[in-house]
Parts: sequence; C-alpha cells; structure tokens
Amino acid sequence: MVFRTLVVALALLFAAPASALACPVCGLAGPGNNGWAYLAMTLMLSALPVGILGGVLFWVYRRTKEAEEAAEAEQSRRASAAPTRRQAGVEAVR
Amino acid sequence: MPMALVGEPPKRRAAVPSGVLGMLLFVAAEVMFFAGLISAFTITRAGAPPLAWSLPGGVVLPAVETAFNSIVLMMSGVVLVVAHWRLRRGEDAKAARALLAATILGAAFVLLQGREWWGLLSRGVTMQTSTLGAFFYLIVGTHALHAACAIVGLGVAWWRLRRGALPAGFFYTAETFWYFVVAIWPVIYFRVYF
Amino acid sequence: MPYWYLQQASTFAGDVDNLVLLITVIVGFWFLAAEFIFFWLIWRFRARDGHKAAYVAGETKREKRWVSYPHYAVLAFDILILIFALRVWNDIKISAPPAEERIRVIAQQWAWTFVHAGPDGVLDTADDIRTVDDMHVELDKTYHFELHSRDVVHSFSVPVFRLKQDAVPGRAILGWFRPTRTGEFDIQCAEICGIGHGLMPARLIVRTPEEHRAWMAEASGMASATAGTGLVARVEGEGQ
Amino acid sequence: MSAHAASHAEHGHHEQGFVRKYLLSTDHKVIGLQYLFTGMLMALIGGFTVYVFRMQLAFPGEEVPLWGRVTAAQYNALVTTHGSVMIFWVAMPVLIAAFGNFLIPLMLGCDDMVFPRLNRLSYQLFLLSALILIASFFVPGGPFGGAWTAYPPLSADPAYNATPWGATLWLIAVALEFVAFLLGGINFITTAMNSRAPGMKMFDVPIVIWMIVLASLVFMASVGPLIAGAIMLLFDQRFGTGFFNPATGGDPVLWQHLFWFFGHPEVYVVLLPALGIVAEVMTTFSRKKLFAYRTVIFTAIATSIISFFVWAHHQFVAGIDPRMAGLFTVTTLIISVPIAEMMFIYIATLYGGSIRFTTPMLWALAFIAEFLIGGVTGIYLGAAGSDVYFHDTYFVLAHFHYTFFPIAFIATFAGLTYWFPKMFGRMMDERLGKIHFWGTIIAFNVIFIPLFLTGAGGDHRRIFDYSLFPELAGLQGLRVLATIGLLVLIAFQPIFIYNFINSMFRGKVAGANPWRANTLEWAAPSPPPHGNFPEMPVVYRGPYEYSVEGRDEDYWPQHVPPDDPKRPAEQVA
Repeated sequence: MVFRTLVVALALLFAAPASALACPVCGLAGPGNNGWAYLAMTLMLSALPVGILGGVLFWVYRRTKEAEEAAEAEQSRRASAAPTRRQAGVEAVR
Repeated sequence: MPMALVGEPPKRRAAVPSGVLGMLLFVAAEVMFFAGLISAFTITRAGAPPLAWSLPGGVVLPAVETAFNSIVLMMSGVVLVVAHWRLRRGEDAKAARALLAATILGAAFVLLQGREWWGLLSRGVTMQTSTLGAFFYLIVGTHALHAACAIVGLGVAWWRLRRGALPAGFFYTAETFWYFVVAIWPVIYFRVYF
Repeated sequence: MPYWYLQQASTFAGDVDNLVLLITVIVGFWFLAAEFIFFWLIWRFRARDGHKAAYVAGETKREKRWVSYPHYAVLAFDILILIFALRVWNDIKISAPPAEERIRVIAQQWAWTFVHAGPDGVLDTADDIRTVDDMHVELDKTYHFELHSRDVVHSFSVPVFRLKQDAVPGRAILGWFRPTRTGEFDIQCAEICGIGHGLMPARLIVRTPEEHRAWMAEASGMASATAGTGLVARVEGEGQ
Repeated sequence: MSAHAASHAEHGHHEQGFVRKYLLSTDHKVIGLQYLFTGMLMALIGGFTVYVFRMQLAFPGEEVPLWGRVTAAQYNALVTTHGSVMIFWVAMPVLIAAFGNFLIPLMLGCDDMVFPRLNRLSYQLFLLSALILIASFFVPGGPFGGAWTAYPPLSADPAYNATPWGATLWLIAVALEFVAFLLGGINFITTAMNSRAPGMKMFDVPIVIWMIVLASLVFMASVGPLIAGAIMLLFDQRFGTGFFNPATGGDPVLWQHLFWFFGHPEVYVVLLPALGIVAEVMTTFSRKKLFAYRTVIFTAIATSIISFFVWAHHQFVAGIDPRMAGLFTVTTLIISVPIAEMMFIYIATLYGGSIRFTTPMLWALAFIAEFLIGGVTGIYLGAAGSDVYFHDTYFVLAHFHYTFFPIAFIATFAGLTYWFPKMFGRMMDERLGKIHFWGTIIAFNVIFIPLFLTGAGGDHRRIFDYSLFPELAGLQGLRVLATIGLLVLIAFQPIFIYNFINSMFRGKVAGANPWRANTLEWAAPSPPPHGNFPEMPVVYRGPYEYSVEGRDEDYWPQHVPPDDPKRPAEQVA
C-alpha cells in the first residue's frame, strides 16, 4: 500500500511539467534565496518521523516476536500434547 | 475484589519494559522538537541577509572551547555504557562508580557551557541583539535544560544503586534519556557553532 | 462554479474555472456513485425478521476487489486531475509571459498602496503614480506585480482574476496577470491581518488603453499640482 | 501489570472521598470522563462564539442577543476562539483523550493504564490550559484575535495585534495542551503495546484502539516542531527576540512551516479515532464482520505516513517557492487514495448485513455520508491550480467543517450514544436521540452547503462585514440561511444535553452487554468498577466475529472460550 503509493508519487514527480525548472516568479523571493533550505528542511522534517517511529516500532515488533517465540517454545517443551497458542494462554490463567 | 478468585494473575507480554518504551516514545517526540529548532535555524540562516547573521561586536561563537566541552559530554556517554555493562554483569559497586563518573562528566559539561554563556553575555551577546544569538541561546539552552534533567535522573539512579534499591526500569529509562541528550549534541554543535 | 457568481477578467481565470469544472465532474460522479451505493446498501440490508447477516471477512482477493478496483479508479482520476491542476498552477504561478508593464502593490495595516509606472511605463521614476485602495490597469496588457508588505502577512486577492498571493514582510513576491475585461472589481485581503482585516477592500479598475491614458494624465497632473491627497501623503510619509 | 491489579484490588474496598475519587483519581475511566466533560463544557464556549459571529455576519452591525454589538476586534477574537477551542479543546480531548482513556484499558482487557499518574498529570495540564485560555478573555486587550493559525508578525507583536496578553496566554495554553496530549499519547501507545489481554495479538485489537494509537503516534511525531515554534513565538512576544521579524533577519514564513507541519497531521490525529469509533458502531449494528480488517489498518498506517508529506498545501500562495506547490499537490492527491479505500471498506461492510437503526448507528452512517462530502471537496483545495482561487475563502471553511464536524461531533455522538451504557450503566432515550440526530444533521447541511456557495462566489474568511464589498452583496441571502441553520442546530443541542443527564440517572438499566457486542469492554460490568474486570479476560478471537455461521447467537465475544458455543454473554453481569 505505502510502497505502491510512494512509487506512484515518485513517478508523478518525474512527470511534472519540465517548465517548472525555469521560474521567473521565484526571482525576488526573499533577501537571500532560502528556497533550497525550505525544501531540504521540509524533506528532513517529513522523513524523520517515519524513520524514528518506524525504527522504534520495528524494534518493539522484533522484541515482541522473539518473546512470543520463546514463550511458545517454552510451552511446547512443557506440554505433552502440543496445544495451540490460545489454549496456551488459557493454561497461563488457570 | 474478585481478583482474589483468580489463582494466578494472567500473564501479559511486555517485550519491552513500559518505562523504556514510554521513554523511547518521549525521546522520539523530543527528537522532532529539536529537529524543528534546527530546521528553523537552517531556514532562517539561509534566508537572512549576510550582515544580519552575526553576533554584535564581532564576537564569534567559541567553537574550539565547545569542542572540549563536547568531548566531556561524549565521554560521559561512553562511561554510562560501561556502567550499563557492569550492572548487567551484577558488579554493582563498580557500576555505581561508573554511573557517578558519567553523572559528574555530564554535570561538568553543563557547567562548562554555563561558563561559555557567561563570557558571551558579558560581551553583550543577548537574545535581543541578534537573531543568531537568539537561536544560539534558545537551542543550546534547551539542550542544557534537557541535560540538567537527565543528570538529576542519573544522580538519583546512582543514589538508589548505592542503597541497593535501583529498579532496572528506572535505570534504563534515565539511561535512554541521557543517550538522547548525548547523541543530539553533535548535531547541534556542528549546525549551530559553524 | 465560480463563473456563476463572478466574471472572468484575466487570461487564466477561465483555466481555473475549467479546472474546477473538471474536478466537479470527475469527483461529483464518484461522490454520487458512492452515496448511491451507500444508501442502497443501507436500504437493502436493513434488519428484517428471520434474516441473519452474512459472514464476509473480506480477506480474500476475490472479495477485496470490491474495494481495490474503485481505489485504482480513484488513483487514475487523481492523476488526471493532477495533470490539469499542475498545468494551471504552472501557468499562473511559475511561468509568466514577458511583462509589458510592472506594478507595485504594497500592503499594510489596513490599506493597499499601488505604485503605477505612470506615462513612461517604468517603475521607480519621477512620474510614478501612487494611489491608495484603487488599482488602475489597462485592458489586454501583461502586468508583472511586485508584492510587498510593511507590517504583517496580508494576501492580495483579486477574485475576478482568480488570483491570490500572500504579501510577506521582508520579501518582494512576483506574479503576473493580464486583464481581459473592463470594469470595476473587488480586491480583498485574504489573510487575517489584525483588527481592520475586514476593512481592507480595494478597487480594481480595468480600462481600455485610451481611457487608461486619460486617467493617467489626470492622476499625474493631480499628483504634481497638489502633491498628493492626504491619504497619499500619509502613505508616502510612512514609505520605504 | 499484575502488581497494579493487586494494588487496585486492595484499594477497591475502602470508600474514597469525593476529591480523591473524582478529582485526583488515577483511574482511567474517571480521567476519561473528566476529559469528556471538560470537552463538552468547552464545546459550549465554542458554540456560543460561533453563534455571536454568525449573527453578526447575517445581520451586520445589529445587536446580537446575549452579546451586543460586535466590533471588528471582537469578531476576530471570536473567530480565533471558536477555531482553537473546537480543535484543541473539544475535538482533541473528546476523541483522543476521553475515548482513548475510557476505552483502551477496557478494550484491551486490563485494569488501568501503564502510567496512571502520568495520565492524571496529563488531564491536570489540560485543565490548566483550558483555564488559561478562558482567563485570556479577562485580560487587558482581550483575547487573541489573530486566527487559530497565529501567523506572525501579527501574532508576535502587540503593536500589530493589539492583544499584548491575549496572544501570550493563547500561546501558553496551546503549548500546555500539547504537552498534556504528548503525555497522554505516550501512555496510550505503551499501554496498547504492553497490557493486552493474554491471547490478544496485534490483529485482535479493535480498530478504534488501533486508530487512537496511530493518532497518538502521528501527534507525537508532528507536535515537536510546533512546540519549538511556539517557544520561539513566545520569546518574540515577551523577550524581544526577532525569530519571526524580518527586520532582524528573522523569517515570518518560518512559523507557517512549523505550524502546518503539525497542523495537517493534526487533521488525521482527530480523523483516525473518529473512523475507529464508526467502525465499532457499524460492525455492531450491522451484525457484520468488518470488511478487510487488516486492510483498514494498513490504509490507516499509509494515511499516517503520507500525512507528513502533505502539509505545505496550506501554503500554496503563502510566498513559498511555487515549484514546491507541485510536489505537495501530488502528495495531497495521493492521500485521497488510502482514505477513499477506507471509505469503500466501510461501505462494503454494510453488504450482507442486518442493519439496526439505533441512534449510534444513525450517527455512524451519517458520518460516512457527510465525511464523503468533506473528502471530495478537499480535491479542489489540494489541486494547486484551483486552490489559487479557493484559498482562504468560505469554500475552505465549508470543506473543513464537512470533515471536522463529522469528526468532532457526529462521530463523538456515535461514540457517546454507543458507549453511554458502559460509561453510566443506563441506556439513553432512543426517541430523543433520534430527534436530536435528525435536527442536527439537517441543520448542519443547511449551514454549510450555502457556505460552499458563498466561498465559490468569492467570500473571504474572517471578514466581519461584507457590506464593503459590492460584488459580494448578492450572497447575503446565503449567509442568512447559514445562520438560520446554525440557530436550528444550536436549538437541537439541549435535547441531547437533557437526554444525556436525564438518562444518566433515570435511564433504563443496561446490562453488561446491551448491544450484544463482541469487544472486551462489554465483558466488564456497566459501569465498570475500579480495576474493571472481576476476572481478567482472555482473548480467543478477533473483535468482529458477528453472525458466524453455525452458531445460534449472531455475536461471539472475544473472551468467550471456543468450546462453549452457546454460552450467554451476560455471564458477568
């Protein structure tokens, strides 16, 4: 989903009108032209959250997976008949 | 309460201790906060007229002195890693010493930065006299405030460790925050001082 | 559509309205289709005695096509709209035909000052004509405007031109227009700028070349004879 | 977690004083209700301000009953207050904090939040921020009048805005409010990660929890730059710095950059929980499994990610490099794809259902129908070419009210009427609920459809009297119609308030599970006691197993063991 939309977004970016490179109305913008700074900082701010939270969540996901697998291994070692994961949950309660 | 009816409380999976996860999320928000400050700084600097972008009276930001301060801060981070490993190995006394060293190094950084501020202020660099100065005090000051909070946290951790009552969650939480303070500093240093 | 309410008075006003029409047709069709299906489903599957709901997980590809095909359609129509939208945007804001005359627009709390080039057609010369709250332009002439602000952010909006551009203090922002219809029109401030934001109307007067020349002669004569009316003097006194 | 459970069990016995129980409670349900009631009170303020300024627009210059003549300065202050209150002090606290606090532990099957004291602190900060905002009405110069977007230099310099204290208090209130939700968000996410009932995998979590957690993540990731900007603006206002002052090398557009970086994701921060509430209500009352549960989550994640790449579409004509506008037009139109897919999924969920038109269901269905209008009109504004015309007109206003009203009111009413039995243990009156529903929905459309038209006709926003603009005189009839719609809308709200308060004490007693729903909160008694569940639930299946073939009941709660197919759900009532 994300990948697909990103691909389309990139494709569209490259398909944007070529005349956009020449920009007569951009000339006088500001004392020093800080257009590039806006663009660079925009990209940084936009990409950072995806990176940081993606990283944190991926790490948590891996840890969760590991813990789950460890718990399952523990269970199957203990139980004589191999119970399903959810039955294992019940065992833990009763 | 009927809780007592349940022989054994249900097991819940906590792959990452709640304190650490909460702190990580908080740190993520803090990173975005500093990213906002740094992006504001970068944009303003790129757009400001060259003459407006300087400190009054020809003062230059003391990059060399701050490099020394930065090294102190980095060392503190490294020492804290050592403390972490000693704690993991159960060498509590040694860990306490490393933890104390890390705390003192961190406090030294804040004090050295304070001395630097004192010098700048005495030469007439205030928040009002230039936008560069305003950004400098804002960004570095915000970082110093975070550092001070983290040092208090580390100090409390050391005190509790000495008394043998340091919950692991507390240590990891304080540790995570201190790593954030240490790691964000080089970004600020290279962006703001040069 | 905007042209139901407001005349089109610039070369790109028609483009903007056509884009609006295109979006209305595309989006309107999909909107009506979605609402129709939605209400039909509500009516068709209302609770009735003895009927149990079906168990549809919607996890298989076969079931999911009911939402994935429409979403591909949305994507395709998005791209279509995008192409037209970017072309219109490009014509208005990015590429501009060469200027025949320049005009300076200065916004402040809460008035507009317009600096016209005057009879010699060049800005920043002695015969510039400054007016407050009315802008005089000539039919079928390409203008480049230079937008300034003296205090806060304002927005220069000319609805009949379908033109809008914020005025930012400390910057000069360029834009262009070419009037295609004579008459008197509204200019509004479109960005909140303080207490008098609602009291910041200006008038746009588009004249034929002959009439415009007549106005210029009168205005420059007046300006040199009386050294400006009170209002003009006030603005010039605060000037750059 | 078990330590918490035990401590709750100990504390549950002795009676607590009123202050301890309701004002200083760390119980997530109490905090959720505190947020709810504070949000509802703030909605009265937001509603009163809109009444005053809509009256002024319909009958310019006349005395407004209960207010008097509206001056230009008052008008700006009223508009600003309405915007900030409705977004920051109504939509955010009710949708995220109230429902989040109340539902997360209940739907995850645990006894409380992971950080209960942090939770209490969050509410206290929020209350403080609301009080500061209200206090700004009584300071010299009056409340801030520079719009909820607070663009500097207008907001930075009292010489421009003439509200030296109002502007500062507004800014402090907003910043404090953000800190409150930051703390709350951390709590929500950590709880959802660490306190799920045994057996509850990530894909067994109800959609509304997913949505609140995603919204909290988006909020946390986007709010930092705005807090940075708010501190800079505060320094500009009070300490004479020049961050946004071009004369000293500052950049006024920078604020817009920082503000909209937060401002646009904020839309999704409130939209996602609303969509979650609608999903819960729709599945329950159509007795259907949610269509493509996982796809809903993936589209929500996609929306969250793309929401960080669209914000500059608020600045198309703000003096930024126009080439950037092209980029943001692309991303803005792209975000319509996942949102449209989510709408299609919700519509598809109805297929094959057995739809019961209870009050919550009516609200949920109305949400879809009305939000579609808000969604499609966004295309006009996301496309840079037509935004040149529509920017800052009433078209924008009508567009975002067609998104925000469904979010902040329609979805909230759906959620409130749906979870009311769980919150207070009694049912709301269905007949009054339906009268309130139809009055509100019809009046809402009567307000905002005319405003689309006035916007297309060239009405700009935040103008207190249109009589100075001759071209717009013909639109006065539409403005009056919108105001009449508003008066009708307001007139129908006391019915809800009466129904709400009356039902709280005199409604029909609801059992644990009056709607015969599946999710875990219905396994707890209504209202749930401190500690929530008499017996901590274990989860055996996903949250939307309605009308499963081969079962007598058309629902199958998450906590009922599979070997007991005929077990009634009221076993804990």
